[in-house]
Amino acid sequence: MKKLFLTAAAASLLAVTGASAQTKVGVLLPYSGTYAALGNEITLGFNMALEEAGRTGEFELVKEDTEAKPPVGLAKARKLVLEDEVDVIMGLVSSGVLGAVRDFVDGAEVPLIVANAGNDEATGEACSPYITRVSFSNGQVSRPMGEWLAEQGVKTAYTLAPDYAAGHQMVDAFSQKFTEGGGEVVGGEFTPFGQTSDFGPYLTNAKSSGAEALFVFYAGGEAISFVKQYGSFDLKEDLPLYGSGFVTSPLYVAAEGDAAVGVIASLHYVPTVDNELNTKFVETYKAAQDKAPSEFTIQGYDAAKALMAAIDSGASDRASIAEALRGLTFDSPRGPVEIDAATNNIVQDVYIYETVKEGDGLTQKVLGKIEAVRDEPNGCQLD
Amino acid sequence: MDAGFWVLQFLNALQYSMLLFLLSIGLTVIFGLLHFVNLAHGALYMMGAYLGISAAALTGSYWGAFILAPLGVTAIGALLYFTLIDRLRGAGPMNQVLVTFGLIFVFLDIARLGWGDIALGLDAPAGLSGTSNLLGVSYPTYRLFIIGLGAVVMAVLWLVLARTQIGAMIRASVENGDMAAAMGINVGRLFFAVFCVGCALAGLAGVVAAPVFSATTGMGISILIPTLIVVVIGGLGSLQGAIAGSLIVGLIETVGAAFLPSFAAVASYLLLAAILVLRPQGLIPARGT
Amino acid sequence: MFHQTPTRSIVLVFALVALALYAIYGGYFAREIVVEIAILAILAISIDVVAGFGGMVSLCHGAIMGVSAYTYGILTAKLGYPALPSAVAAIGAAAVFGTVVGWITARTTGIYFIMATLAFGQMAYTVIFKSRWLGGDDGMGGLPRFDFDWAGIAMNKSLPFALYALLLVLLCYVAAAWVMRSAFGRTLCGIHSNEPRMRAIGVSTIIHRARAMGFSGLLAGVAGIIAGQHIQYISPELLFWTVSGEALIVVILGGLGTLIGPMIGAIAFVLLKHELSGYTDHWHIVVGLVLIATVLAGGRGLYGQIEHWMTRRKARGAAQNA
Amino acid sequence: MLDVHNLSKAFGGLQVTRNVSFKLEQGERRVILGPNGAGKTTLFNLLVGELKPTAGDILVGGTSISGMSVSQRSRMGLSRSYQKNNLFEDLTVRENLTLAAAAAQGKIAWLVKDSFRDRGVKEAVEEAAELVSLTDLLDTPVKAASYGNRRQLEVGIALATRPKLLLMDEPTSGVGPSMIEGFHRLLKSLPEELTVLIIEHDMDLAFDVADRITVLNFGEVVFEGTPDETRGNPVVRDIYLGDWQQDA
Repeated sequence: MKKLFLTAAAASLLAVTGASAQTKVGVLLPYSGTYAALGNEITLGFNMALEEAGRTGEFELVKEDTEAKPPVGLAKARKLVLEDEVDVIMGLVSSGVLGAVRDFVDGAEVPLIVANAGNDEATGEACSPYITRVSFSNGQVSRPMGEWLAEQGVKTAYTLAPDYAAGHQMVDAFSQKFTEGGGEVVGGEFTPFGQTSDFGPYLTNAKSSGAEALFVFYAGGEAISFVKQYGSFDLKEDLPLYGSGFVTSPLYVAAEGDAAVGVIASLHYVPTVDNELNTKFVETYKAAQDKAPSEFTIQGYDAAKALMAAIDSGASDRASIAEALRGLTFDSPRGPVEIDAATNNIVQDVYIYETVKEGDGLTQKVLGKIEAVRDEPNGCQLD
Repeated sequence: MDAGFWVLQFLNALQYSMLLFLLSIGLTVIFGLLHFVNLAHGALYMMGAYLGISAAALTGSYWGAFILAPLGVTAIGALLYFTLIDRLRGAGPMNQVLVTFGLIFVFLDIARLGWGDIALGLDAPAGLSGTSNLLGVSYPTYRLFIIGLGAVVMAVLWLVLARTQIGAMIRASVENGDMAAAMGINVGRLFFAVFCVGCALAGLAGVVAAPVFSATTGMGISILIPTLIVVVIGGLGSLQGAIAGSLIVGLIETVGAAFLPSFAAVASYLLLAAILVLRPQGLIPARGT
Repeated sequence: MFHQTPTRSIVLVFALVALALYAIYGGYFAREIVVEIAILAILAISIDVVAGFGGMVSLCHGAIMGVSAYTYGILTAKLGYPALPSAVAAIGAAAVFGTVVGWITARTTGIYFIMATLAFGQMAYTVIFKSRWLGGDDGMGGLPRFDFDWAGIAMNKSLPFALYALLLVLLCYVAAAWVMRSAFGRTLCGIHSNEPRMRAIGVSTIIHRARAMGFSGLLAGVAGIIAGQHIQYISPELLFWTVSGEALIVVILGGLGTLIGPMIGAIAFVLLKHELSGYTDHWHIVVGLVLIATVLAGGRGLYGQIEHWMTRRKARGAAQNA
Repeated sequence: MLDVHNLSKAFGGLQVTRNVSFKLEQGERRVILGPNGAGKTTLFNLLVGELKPTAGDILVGGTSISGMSVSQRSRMGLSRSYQKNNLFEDLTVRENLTLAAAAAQGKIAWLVKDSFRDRGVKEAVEEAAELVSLTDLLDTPVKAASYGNRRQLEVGIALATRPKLLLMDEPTSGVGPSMIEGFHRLLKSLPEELTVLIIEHDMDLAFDVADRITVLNFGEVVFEGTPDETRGNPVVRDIYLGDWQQDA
């Protein structure tokens, strides 16, 4: 009896100290609208990492829905900081929302762990000691594709992407490296973002351009529509499709079906990356979700990894968490990663992969790996 | 740019026009007869796509979806007719607009709850999945199927309206509802039948569009505006108007997208505004003036 | 015909005081809600002016509000002009935009007017959506709030800003009420009631309706300024036709043609939305059902229904006394 | 005062007004007679601008008003009442009259001042209400008013604008004998300088108030003259007065 009592007391004592050390995390993601699925996937990955480490009790999560709309995202960011007084914010799917909250989190000195949004300037000219990105930058993902494609001896390419910040950055980065490698971008178009359902006219333009390859960036529902329509036009022979890897993301490649087969794209993570950590990660995920994880899962997962690492290094408040994240290195299922001390952007391997058939489903065959891709500071001065 | 390019872009425009036609014909005839503006028509199109995806999964065939989805949407339409539409016929345009605007919200969340947030694809049937050669270009067979289907529906509706007794009744009722009732036409039953056909066509458009555009929760709202533009440009209540309007809007949006993307988006609104101001009855009005 | 009845005055004061108290004692989140209510209330009042009194159901008021917000954003964030004159210019731009759209669309009525306003609103939306200079779909940030530091008021704090928004609601209500019971408002009601006869007694109804859209645009412009200053970030979303649709819902929910109804509607709508979104991401379905129920229940709305009961009771009382 | 010059109107191939010409002096009371379908109401619609003529001209006080809109003509002093009540149905009698009085006095666009409290407007309203015997019913909602009262209000709205030229389209249509009597008195009590053009079917009333009478048939003026001349004219008798004699 006495012993039991003591144990209970110890447990409650533990709980108390646990509570006092609890880190309050604002989770700022789209849970409705175009990118709701991405928000859910990132949340899943984040929780998975906490559970794996058995540290769910250390973190209190406050979830807010950005609806993938910049003004809503900024309003919710303010709410998290001013009302909930979170220690750190994790999330952000769309570049637009990141652009909107950037000045606020920088001014309020709240660390923000970006788990998707890839706009280059957030870790470039508009970088902040409080903004750390564990996902990717648009340029980081697309440059390797330009390089790789030029190396394959492809001379001309046509580009298509949605007409918003990320679309432009993806295409610009690709074009720059492709041109440097000796290729030529013979034409391209930016389609109205979120309002284009019929890509037929654009595909027809691309075909008539006579280019050898088609490079595109699309995400979410647009990616599905685009790839399926590309498939229906039977262009695989004349105009093979290359992309920034989101276009055939494992998250929705099933909906794209056979049309996605043979598409080659570059991405910072695919479930078939061959390393021990990833094998375990994929197994755990598949056991729970009955499907393969995606780059979004890993981004959420690594956001939690990075946060835990920062706390383990002794960080406890906003300033120290931000400071501890900088320069952090750890092993992720996607390979070794590092938070670049110069920009706070992640440094990681980028994979060139092809979507191939495997049994009834589709899988990703890794064709090449560009190691430790690091963004130039691009005007970023953290100190 | 060679001739093949133009043929392709023309086919692209035609394919989009036919989808717009399937949607606008229901909307316009319902307006012509019932004087009812159904903003939820786009939502029915979305339901057609989602029901089609489920029906295809259930029956294992696209053709199962092709039959079942329009029927399912018709059932939804019938339910709406008895619960809301019939009651609101005399309630004025504002109340109609508001209630059907509310329905958009309801259907949006029903789709999210039922099918989730990720866009869903539907595979074209095996026989229609490749490309075909036509006029010297190779074009997706499925898109040709859409064009053909639109043409068939157009022809059937034309025949029904021009040659059959039901058609004559519909035309008489659009022309003058009171007189039609006085002539002994069972207006209530006629309205219901026409409303159901309109819903079925919206559902058909949805299931037919799914293999091309995939099904998303936003598809209903984004198709609604072009459809309304078609209906108003053509003339509310007019079959010929819906045909003309679909072709015009389809051409403007497709050819515009290919050449002047920034202008194309505004072009159809400009056209709509010009029509409303200069010729509010539409290009081919249902009633003689 | 509009009458500022004692009931309306009492409800107005009560609602504003309640919102102010909520803002003062409710903390940050409450203040955010109060500002959101204020923006929606002003937009709804501005729609009530044209829809409730002029019979012009507009689906371009979101766009008018957006024109104001974007003009303010361009003048301040892009061109660096001071906030106060920029706000005045932005509200002016909204009024001009409203007048022009009104003048073109006033030739149409009923469903055609709804469609015509939809077309012009969407045109404005598309132009801004397409403009890279204005940030396109991503929107633009850096919109300043007014600087009242000289008066010891820190507008960057949430409480002063919430109270400022409430003050603007009061001003807009008073302006709308005043204009609706002026000769201008009386004439507008006459046009709503019987436009051909108004022409026959000498009123240029198209010009009058265009002016009504202009005045309504001015109020919507004020809503746009608060919207821009509140989050200090704007996106084309603001101009999309469904924003007008939602504001119209608010008008109907509260009571069309009462001016105070839209305010009650805005309070009910925003609170409902926030309560529901706490439980589910699918709050739209409830909003849709509530809207349908409101219209089916006779379309008088929350406040309109209360007023209806009151007049009925009064009438019954009078009949008994007689 | 009013000079109608070769006015014609055709709907498609159907000629409803043919070369109508007549002149009204200031203060004149003119009655227009003619069988149903003679084009009387069409003539009114042409005069106030609700229809555009195919040919011809209308002059008021020497200036052509053909190019003017309905509202411009009203502001020139033309005012009409309708054969079918054309009222502000959801308002009260007073509100109906006030809208008309305020519009005529140009008090429509004040943003602050209430036209309903304007003295000039109130006077015009009371005056018009007095003329059409609605003083006691000013605060009655139109919906609750009797048909006869609504006919009175129809004329009252036209009068509240204090017109120079008043066009009345069958003010007594559908009302009982006692009310016809009332209109009779009303016509007699109108200010002398007011020019009045009336379409009227009640012959006693017409012959009593008219200075001159114009008879229309198939859109054409077939006769114009004093009441006495009209009674004696065989053409008029043929096409129209047969009915009257039977009635009498």
